[in-house]
Amino acid sequence: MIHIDWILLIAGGWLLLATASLLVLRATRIVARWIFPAGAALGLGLLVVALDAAFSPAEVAELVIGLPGLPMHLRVDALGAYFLVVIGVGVCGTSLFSAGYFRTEEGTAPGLLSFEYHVFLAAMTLVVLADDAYTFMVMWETMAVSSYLLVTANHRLASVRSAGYLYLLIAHIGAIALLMCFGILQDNTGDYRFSNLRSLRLDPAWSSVAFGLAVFGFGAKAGLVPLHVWLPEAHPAAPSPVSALMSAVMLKTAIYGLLRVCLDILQGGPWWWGMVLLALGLASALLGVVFSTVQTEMKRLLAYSSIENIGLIVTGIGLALTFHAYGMTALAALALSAALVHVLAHTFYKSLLFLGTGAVLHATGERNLGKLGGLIRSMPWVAWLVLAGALAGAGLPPFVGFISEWLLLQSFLLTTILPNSFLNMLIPLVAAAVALVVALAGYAMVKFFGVIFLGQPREDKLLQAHDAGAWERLGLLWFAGGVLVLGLMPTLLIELVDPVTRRLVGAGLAPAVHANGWLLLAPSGLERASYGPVAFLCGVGAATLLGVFIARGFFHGTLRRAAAWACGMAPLPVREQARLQDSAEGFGQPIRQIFETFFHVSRELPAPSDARPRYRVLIEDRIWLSAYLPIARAVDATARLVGRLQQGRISIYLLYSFLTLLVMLLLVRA
Amino acid sequence: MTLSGAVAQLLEIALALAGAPLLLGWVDQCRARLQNRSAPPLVQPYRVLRKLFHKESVVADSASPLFRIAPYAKFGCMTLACAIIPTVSTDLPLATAADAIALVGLFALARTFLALAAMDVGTAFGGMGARRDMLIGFLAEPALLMTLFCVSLITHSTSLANMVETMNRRPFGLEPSLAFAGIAFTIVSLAENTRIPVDNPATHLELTMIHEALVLEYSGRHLAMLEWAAALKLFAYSCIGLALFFPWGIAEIDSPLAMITALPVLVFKLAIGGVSLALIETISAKMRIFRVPEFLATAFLLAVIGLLVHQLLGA
Amino acid sequence: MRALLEQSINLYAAILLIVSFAMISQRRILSLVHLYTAQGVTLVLATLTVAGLTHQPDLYVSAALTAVLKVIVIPLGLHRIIDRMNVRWDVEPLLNIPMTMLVGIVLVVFAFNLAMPISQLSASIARATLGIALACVLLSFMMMIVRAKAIPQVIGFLAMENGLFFAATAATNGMPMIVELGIALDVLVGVLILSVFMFQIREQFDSLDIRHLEQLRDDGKDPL
Amino acid sequence: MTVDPIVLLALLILVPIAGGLALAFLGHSRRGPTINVAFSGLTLLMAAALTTEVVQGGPVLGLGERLFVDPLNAFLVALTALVGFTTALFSRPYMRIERERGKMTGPRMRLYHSMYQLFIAMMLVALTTNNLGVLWVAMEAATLTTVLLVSVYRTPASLEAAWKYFILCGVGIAQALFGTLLLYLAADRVIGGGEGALLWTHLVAVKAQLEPHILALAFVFLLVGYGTKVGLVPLHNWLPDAHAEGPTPISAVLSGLLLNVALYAILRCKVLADGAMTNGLPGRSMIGFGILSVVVAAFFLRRQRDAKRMFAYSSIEHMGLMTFAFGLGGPVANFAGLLHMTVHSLTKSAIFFAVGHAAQRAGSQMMDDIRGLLTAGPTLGWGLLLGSLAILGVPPFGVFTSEFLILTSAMRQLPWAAPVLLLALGVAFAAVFARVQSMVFGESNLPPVRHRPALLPVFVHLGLVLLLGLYVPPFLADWYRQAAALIGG
Repeated sequence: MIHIDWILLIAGGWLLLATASLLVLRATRIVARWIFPAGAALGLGLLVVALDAAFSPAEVAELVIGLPGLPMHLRVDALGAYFLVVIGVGVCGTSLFSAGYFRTEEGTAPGLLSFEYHVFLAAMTLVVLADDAYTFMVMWETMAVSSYLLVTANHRLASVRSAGYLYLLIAHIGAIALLMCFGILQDNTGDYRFSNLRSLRLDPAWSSVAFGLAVFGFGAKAGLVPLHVWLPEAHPAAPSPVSALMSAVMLKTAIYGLLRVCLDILQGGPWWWGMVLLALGLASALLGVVFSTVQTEMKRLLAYSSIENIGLIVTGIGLALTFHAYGMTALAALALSAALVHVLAHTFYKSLLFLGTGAVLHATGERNLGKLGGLIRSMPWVAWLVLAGALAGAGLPPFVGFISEWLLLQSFLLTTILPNSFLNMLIPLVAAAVALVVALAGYAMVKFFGVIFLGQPREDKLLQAHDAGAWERLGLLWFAGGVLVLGLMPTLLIELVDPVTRRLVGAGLAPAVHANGWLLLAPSGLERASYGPVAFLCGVGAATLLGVFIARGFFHGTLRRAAAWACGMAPLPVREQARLQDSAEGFGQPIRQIFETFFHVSRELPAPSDARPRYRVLIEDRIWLSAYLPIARAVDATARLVGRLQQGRISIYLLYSFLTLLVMLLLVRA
Repeated sequence: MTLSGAVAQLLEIALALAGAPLLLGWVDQCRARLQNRSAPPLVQPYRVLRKLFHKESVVADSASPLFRIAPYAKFGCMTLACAIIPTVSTDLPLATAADAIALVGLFALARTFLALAAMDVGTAFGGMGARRDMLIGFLAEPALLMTLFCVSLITHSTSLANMVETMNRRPFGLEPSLAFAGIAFTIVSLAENTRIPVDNPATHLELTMIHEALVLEYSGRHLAMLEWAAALKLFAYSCIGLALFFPWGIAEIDSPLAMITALPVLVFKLAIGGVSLALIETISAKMRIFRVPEFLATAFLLAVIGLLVHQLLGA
Repeated sequence: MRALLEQSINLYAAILLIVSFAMISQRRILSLVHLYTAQGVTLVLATLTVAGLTHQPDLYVSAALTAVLKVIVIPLGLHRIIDRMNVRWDVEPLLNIPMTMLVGIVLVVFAFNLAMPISQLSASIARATLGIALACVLLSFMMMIVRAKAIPQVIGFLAMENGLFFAATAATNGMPMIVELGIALDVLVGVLILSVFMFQIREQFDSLDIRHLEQLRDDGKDPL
Repeated sequence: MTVDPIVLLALLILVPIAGGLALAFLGHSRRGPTINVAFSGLTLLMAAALTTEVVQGGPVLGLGERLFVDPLNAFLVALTALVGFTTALFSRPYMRIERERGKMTGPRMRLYHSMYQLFIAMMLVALTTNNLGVLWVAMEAATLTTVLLVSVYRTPASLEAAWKYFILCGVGIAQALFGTLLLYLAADRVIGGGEGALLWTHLVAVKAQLEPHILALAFVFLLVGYGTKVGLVPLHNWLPDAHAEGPTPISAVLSGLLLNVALYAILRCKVLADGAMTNGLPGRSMIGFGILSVVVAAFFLRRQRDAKRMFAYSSIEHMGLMTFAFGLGGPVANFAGLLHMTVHSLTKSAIFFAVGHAAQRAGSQMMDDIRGLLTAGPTLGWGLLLGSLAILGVPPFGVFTSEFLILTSAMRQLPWAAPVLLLALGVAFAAVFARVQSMVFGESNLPPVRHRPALLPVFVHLGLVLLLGLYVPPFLADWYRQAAALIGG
């Protein structure tokens, strides 16, 4: 059997599991112990098959179902296979975690959740496989609806409902844009196969319109500014494994779509396409990271961080498009590789972080950062594994997050002179912004990890928190292992993305990387730049051991446990001391002050005379206030105007008919 | 990896470990002289380290293992940083493991560890110190990266050894972008090494502390490791600055013997650098913490302007 | 004789038009019913004339149907309704009468203009009648718009139907029988339903003023 | 089977007429609703047999050329019979509850059931007749039956709705008669007088010779006339009132069947007009009406508080979309328009079933009073949720399929129109989904009812729609293609 059959079999397997879980609607044990692990196994299978398919020639298949004359066409090529790897990775770990996670009902029967979950998995897989516009759209929207249903699992909460609504609305509007995009791409041929779309040569103006629509449509799904508003609402509302899947995998399907349309179907375009993506990407990255530092809810923090990461990925794609437009294939390959590596890297660490929040949520029932703290002592497994994710999220070596950051900065730096002076001036600025974003991501991650896991527990109930169960640990370990192992072996990643970049921009990094062995990453020659994570880790490790050796070996100080120093005052009770710690708001305060223009802040400050002082600060998104609300108001105002048509008076209605008739007659006469 | 490379690498590490406290002592001495105080001896930092190593370490009850690992991790990071920065030779086997970007990442890693450790105990000052340190870090880090990029653009490389070599070899010429980068780098170094005007390493007033607040809970050998690591960091920064902006006198691959001559040149350059640092610290006053972001943003902007100038002049 | 008959059709057409105008200007309901009856009579005459000219037996049946329905049954029914409901009083049109007349004239011009090219093509005996029939339809339509009571509105509706019928007989020499029958049946059932309706409306609203029938609407306050 | 298709055809019409007569006497009995189901089922059987015959044996012409079935109307006949049957199924417990609650009385039940059958009969006559005049008569008769059905509760609101419905559609249909007349006038010149001049099979044979001037005028009257019944903006004003105030099964058949049949009438006329005219006026005017309907209806959706009224506006929107598709013409758009007819009928009637039952349980059609359907009755909640998603054009349901085809073909043929339509679809989505979500989710406030609701039709319809979204069976596809070709594809 060839790869595509296996992949279809796996997707079918998920659908089968979905159906099976409908049969055991309320049997939590069966769903948790059998169905989710089986789903995870299929995810692993997908990963294996996709890894093999990535290095094989493209394969096509046709299903019997579909439109008349347009059966569903499927195809797996290097690009698709890469994203199937992403899906496989995400699903495998998340399903393992879910096996332990869904022990109690989340507002919806476990069987139903499992149904929606597995349909969601199959839809994502088929989105990547789709080889015609119809199949793509069907799967795309199935993915959206199934994830919507997962988001609204706990629909008894009003906040969850409104989050779900916003999500599906923006997803649908995005899908509408995609529909128009495909409408343009098919160019009146009525043939929606991608192979046909690829072969058509569109008028440049039309292809730019199609590009714009694709950016809008995929941007809405990926959470690009200013279409990001659903993301920080929906991700916190969903059960944590679902947040993990949505953030780590589903957003990537939008990236896949963007690449498929811009670089595969349209085969690149004028240089300013890249600039558009670059600008949107950077805006998202900056806005995402700044907002994530000031959040006080852990999953919202991560959701904003996802916006940031998507922004970085799109920045990389934008750069690749620009280089591609100027025929600089090597540089385009570098930038694209950076983006693609980041796709996988983000999948690993963001899943890890979201699943970590899931474990915390289960153990404490608390999602507000202001009421967490000190969990490293009661939940060591989760804490240490999440630490790996947080460090990767901060873009620190030797974890996987650093690889993509490194590649991206390299592609900026190695920019030789572009034939456009404007761009030449722009590139350094962009590089600076990227550097700033990455540094701020570190800030956010320190806040995330520090406030949840370190310090004193801010609530008494946190002392009773229990560590994650075996299945959950397994899921976390899968991702944490990936974060570290891939961080140490970036050459594996380069191998994996090489066929993709070759396919899309006509060059790959693998040969350059091969030249220096698998330990060293040097995409453009050793003398220009190199990064050897294994040596790096060994270096740090050896030096640290050296420090320990010096400290322990030569000198003989003893170690004593004592209460923390209380600035000379009598030691406070633990409870009081916990309240003295920096709160989540406090930790974000400097950023809030520096980037004040980003936010719409409303404060409620206590007066000196208040007997029970209250401090409240509400941070809102300016884009929400200045773009979305006016649009909503405009729609309502139009609706009010239109509503006047229906006055209830039959004479008026007759007049409409009469005038319509007259106008039509006049038209005929003319 | 050649034998001479290995020797140079070991020599560099040894030099850094041994010499870093000396540099700190030299700066302190100069500053005391400039401020008309009686100067401590040059080996004062060594004495402090020795004293700390002999004291008992008191660890807070609530501290997790992270708290105890952090000092060593920071020490390890700084040692590696010193190992990959070409001080006396550019033929360094470890240099391929990390280029300029990874170097910045290395500093960030150390900072993150320390900030997390400071939050671990759960005291008011630990968290405050962590927050302030990360605040400085998020501005200083991109600024540092940008200054390094200024040089990278000239040398078409981000490999430190290669950058230094190229800077060393190129014919002497005025490079305006480097001037911007140099100023930016100075500012960043001051901030990163907790010197006045950003932070006062000698302060004991909790509310103004940054670095001291981070290490408030540490004592004994852990504090010693941190102090040593801080000295290493100052050494590393000084060396990068000197190597990139005043690269003359560093030994290259093809002339291993030049290392012998490189050492005195380095000592000389460090001495001059120490004096200038002391001078800056003497003539400026510590600024309020809220001014620090502006100060660092200036550095960031200067570095970016440096990049732009480089592009504009069409290097 | 034949020429005279042909011309007489044009005469009937003119009468229809005049009656339509009279309906627009008439305030009293009872007079409206009378005018409607007059329209019916004119139609019967016109149908008979066309039947005589074209020798179509269908048209005689049609004329008989019209006579029964539009001259006898419907006017009688309307009279009964008016008696039973006691709604003889004058109606207040929504647009004042001179204005309505002016608009009516414009409509007539428009209808003639519209029908001109068709009339020239028409093979039937009375080609000019199509324009007049169209004008009658439009005038009745307008009457329905401006009347505020149920009965005048219904009469407007019936008058419009008359205009159509006239177009069918005069301009096309009669539609196929099955269609004619169907139409007649529909009109009959429709009038029956209408009268039942009017009683129910009156029962529910205590009046036949259709301004009471304005509760279902979408221009109220914002629903959200 | 060797039954003469003409017999089937005659039976198809006679069965519901007989049903109407029978139920006029039996409709109030306890078995009344069941008899209603039985007759509808019988009609469905006839329709199924007839369509099989047509699919296998080609078009059927009979009764002196008076009845005519080709692929175009055969599929509508099948659809009408199917929806008629499922609605009768739904209506059985629904009307029983209404009667127990005192909203219906014995005579009203008789009227209701009898008119229901007659309505179906008139729909079938309108569909199968070859005579455009009879088509008009049947449409008018269908209007009359539904007027009685809409007003069956005798509440002030239902009377008002029925009155408006009667007057507006009456006037509209009168214009259609004038159009038919003009058509006859034009045909008269070519074919000569008599019944032949109104037979569609004859007309279509000579369509190129018809006088374009008259045809243009005729088409305008026909479009405005039948367009009133289709619910095209700004002729739509009767539609939301009638849908909201009548019994729910009637809302279902109005949306699901009547509008389709009216559109069918326009299509038949358009074929003739297109044949005679070369300036593409019919297509363009249909495009205009279509866009206007979609856009205006979308904004109206935002203002609704009454569940049935909201879905009535949604019907206007979808009829607009179909009109647009047929206006666009071409094999793809026509195909999509026909498919959209099918899936819209099925989905919308399913939604009305679900909404009707929910409203019955809540005792109010106001959407603010309906909450937590998923908890109150999972099948009901899911039915409404999935139905709404389907009607909003979310795949894998069939509505998406047709919208996909319509909009993608519009994108290049009429680049300015597609964005407008899509914007309107976005607004519609936002408006409807906000309401549906609040009805479906949350804690339930609904008391249970005595009779088990017949929700099977909901899922049967949705299942068919889902099937059409993923797989159009080849025989059906061929059928659609032939039908699309018939209307000029």
